[in-house]
Amino acid sequence: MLEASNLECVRGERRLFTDLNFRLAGGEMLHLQGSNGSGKTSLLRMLCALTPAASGEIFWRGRAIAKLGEEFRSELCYLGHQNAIKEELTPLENLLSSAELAQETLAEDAAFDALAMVGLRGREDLACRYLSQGQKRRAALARLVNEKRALWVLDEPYVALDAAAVELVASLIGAHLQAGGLAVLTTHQAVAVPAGAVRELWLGDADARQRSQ
Amino acid sequence: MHWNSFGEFLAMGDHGLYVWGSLVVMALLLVVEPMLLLRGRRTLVTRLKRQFRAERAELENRRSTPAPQRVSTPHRSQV
Amino acid sequence: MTERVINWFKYASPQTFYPLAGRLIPWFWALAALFGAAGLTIGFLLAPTDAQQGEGYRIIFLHVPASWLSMFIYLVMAFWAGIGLAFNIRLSGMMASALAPTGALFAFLSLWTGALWGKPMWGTWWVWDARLTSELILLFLYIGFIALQAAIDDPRRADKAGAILALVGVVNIPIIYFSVKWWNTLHQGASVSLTKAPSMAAMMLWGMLLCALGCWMYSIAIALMRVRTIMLERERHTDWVRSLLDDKG
Amino acid sequence: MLTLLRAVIGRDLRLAMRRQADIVAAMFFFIIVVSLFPLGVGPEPDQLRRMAPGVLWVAALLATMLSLPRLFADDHRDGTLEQLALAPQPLGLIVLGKVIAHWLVAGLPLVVLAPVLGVQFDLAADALGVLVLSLLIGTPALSGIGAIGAALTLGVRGGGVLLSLLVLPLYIPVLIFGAGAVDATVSGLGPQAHLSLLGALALGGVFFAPWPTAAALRVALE
Repeated sequence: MLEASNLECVRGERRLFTDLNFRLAGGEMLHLQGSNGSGKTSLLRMLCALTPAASGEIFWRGRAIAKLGEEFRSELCYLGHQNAIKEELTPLENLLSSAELAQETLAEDAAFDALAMVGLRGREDLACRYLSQGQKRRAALARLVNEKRALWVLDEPYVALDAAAVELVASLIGAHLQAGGLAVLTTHQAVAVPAGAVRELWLGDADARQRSQ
Repeated sequence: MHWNSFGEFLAMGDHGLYVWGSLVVMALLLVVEPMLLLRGRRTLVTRLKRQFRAERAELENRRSTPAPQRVSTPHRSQV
Repeated sequence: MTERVINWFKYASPQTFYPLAGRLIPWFWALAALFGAAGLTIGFLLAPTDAQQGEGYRIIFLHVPASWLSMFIYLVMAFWAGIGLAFNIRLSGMMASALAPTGALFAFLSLWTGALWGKPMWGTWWVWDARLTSELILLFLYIGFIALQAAIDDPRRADKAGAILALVGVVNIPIIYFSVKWWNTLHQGASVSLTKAPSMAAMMLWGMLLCALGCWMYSIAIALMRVRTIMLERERHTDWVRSLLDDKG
Repeated sequence: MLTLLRAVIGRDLRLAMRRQADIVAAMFFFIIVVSLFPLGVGPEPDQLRRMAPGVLWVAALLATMLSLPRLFADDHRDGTLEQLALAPQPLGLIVLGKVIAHWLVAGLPLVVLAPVLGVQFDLAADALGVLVLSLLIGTPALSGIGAIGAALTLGVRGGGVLLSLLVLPLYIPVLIFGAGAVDATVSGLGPQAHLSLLGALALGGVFFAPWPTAAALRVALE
């Protein structure tokens, strides 16, 4: 369903990668790995059509995402490096408004349950300013609980989370894959996803791969 | 020729200051702009040449002494 | 037909455009000098005195071309910017950046010569005349464009942001000009207009046209020179720049 | 479409309400700038009356400029802007919502304050009415045009100063017609022509400006 052909990434004066190809079907996850600055985040942003590739193309359901536009975006859930959490709003408001902006219907009860699931019970009505780094990340990840869109693009989803939360997120991804969804994610942590097939893709020089294996 | 004498030409019927003020400033700026450009270009070219020379020297140096190479070339990734 | 398209894209690549521009520049300089000399000869040596404005009117041989060019260059800049944005051609973004400083220079010269013309004619250096005011705003727009591009480090992003600004500016220029003119007629009526010299003789018109042509050729020559420098700077990591500069020395 | 617009406006208004200090600061800036002029040029009522439209309008431009840099900067910093850009709706529509919210928060208070400040300048009742009307029609254009500048200078060094450099020249027509409407009333001519031109500018500013703004935001996110 998701296919990249001959992608090239140039950042400033450096060519981060060229001739990058992969193909991802429903129920599969792509685990991007590589050292810092190897272009992982850049690749994720290309997959979201935020950054244009220097050359090469990305296809979704056989059509180029650059031309699909909104049709593609309605099937895409992106969780970036930043949490997209408003400090002034409560976790509940954040969750509801992000669903609203994505044109999804999310009942308040479902939102409460989602927040409880990521361990924010009792903090639903506290401004996010007062939450810890990990709690903010949880508030952001609560979006995934009711997320039905087919393609998840997650940038370091496990960062700043404790072991229990990491397991929870992994299980969410697993359920998503089991339902036939796709996921592309970057992480430095070795986390097993309970279901679905995992493909790995290394970015950067080959030495780094050997060294870290 | 419209003018009878050079002095008359310079005076411009009492408006000499304004007319020549316009012409001189315009001519000056139109000459200064390409000169600045040429200078900027020269500094850029010498800088780039120096850089290329240094890089080539480094490359040859590395070839003559087989040290542990770490040339980070873009890697072909395939899944 | 296809051949012609390919040809065009060939010249749109910096690698082929660079030497081409280098060959063209001397010709444009020669034309600029020729037209400029002819225009100035007519304007300053041959043209008769203006009955109403005296000899001071000769400033319009400088002022009008500068004003024309400042507006024309903005249009050309916006044109290149739009092309660059629509077709993602590197060269057009570079052309837009190469034109901006020259456009700003002409806008400044237009203001300068306008002020020097205004002193003997109107008795003051500056009059809030519709044309002068619009010219001042045009200078602001140029400065905004240059400042925006200078503030963005990534040249590709600078090109795109500048292109959007130039297009917004080009839509706004007529609105600004119209509003300033409207404002001007409400507040005062300028007695002598800067461009409508009464009973413009054919010779004056020729002088002005030749001067404008000279300025035009000058702008092309300068823009080509500047775009070559921009190309070297931006493409310094490519092989063609490397071989170009490495071979020579 | 309307639900999305409402969602964006609602969210931005709620955020603004949680941060009222910013709104109040911009309003006080407007009041102080306007109040400084009589101290600078002297208290003669005739002169003040003549100056009032221009002073109030220039102060309104400056007060709007004050709140513009944050229009997208906060969303950019915390990653919300990426989410907005990835929403399954045209980004221009979302920008339109944000522009409307910005006007409600930054433009409308100026309209409300204007009559009080106009009284300081000894404006007659009809002139006060036209002043309020001209600000009501004109300030949306300020928010719309300003959004372009805010998007272009997003994440750029020295963004705030650059923003004024880009946006203030584009504000000139709004200033001319806005202040001109009040001037025309004071001098006995009708303000209709000015106001309808101002209305055209506002429509253009609010409905066309979001599209270049959206393009500029996409460039900033690359």
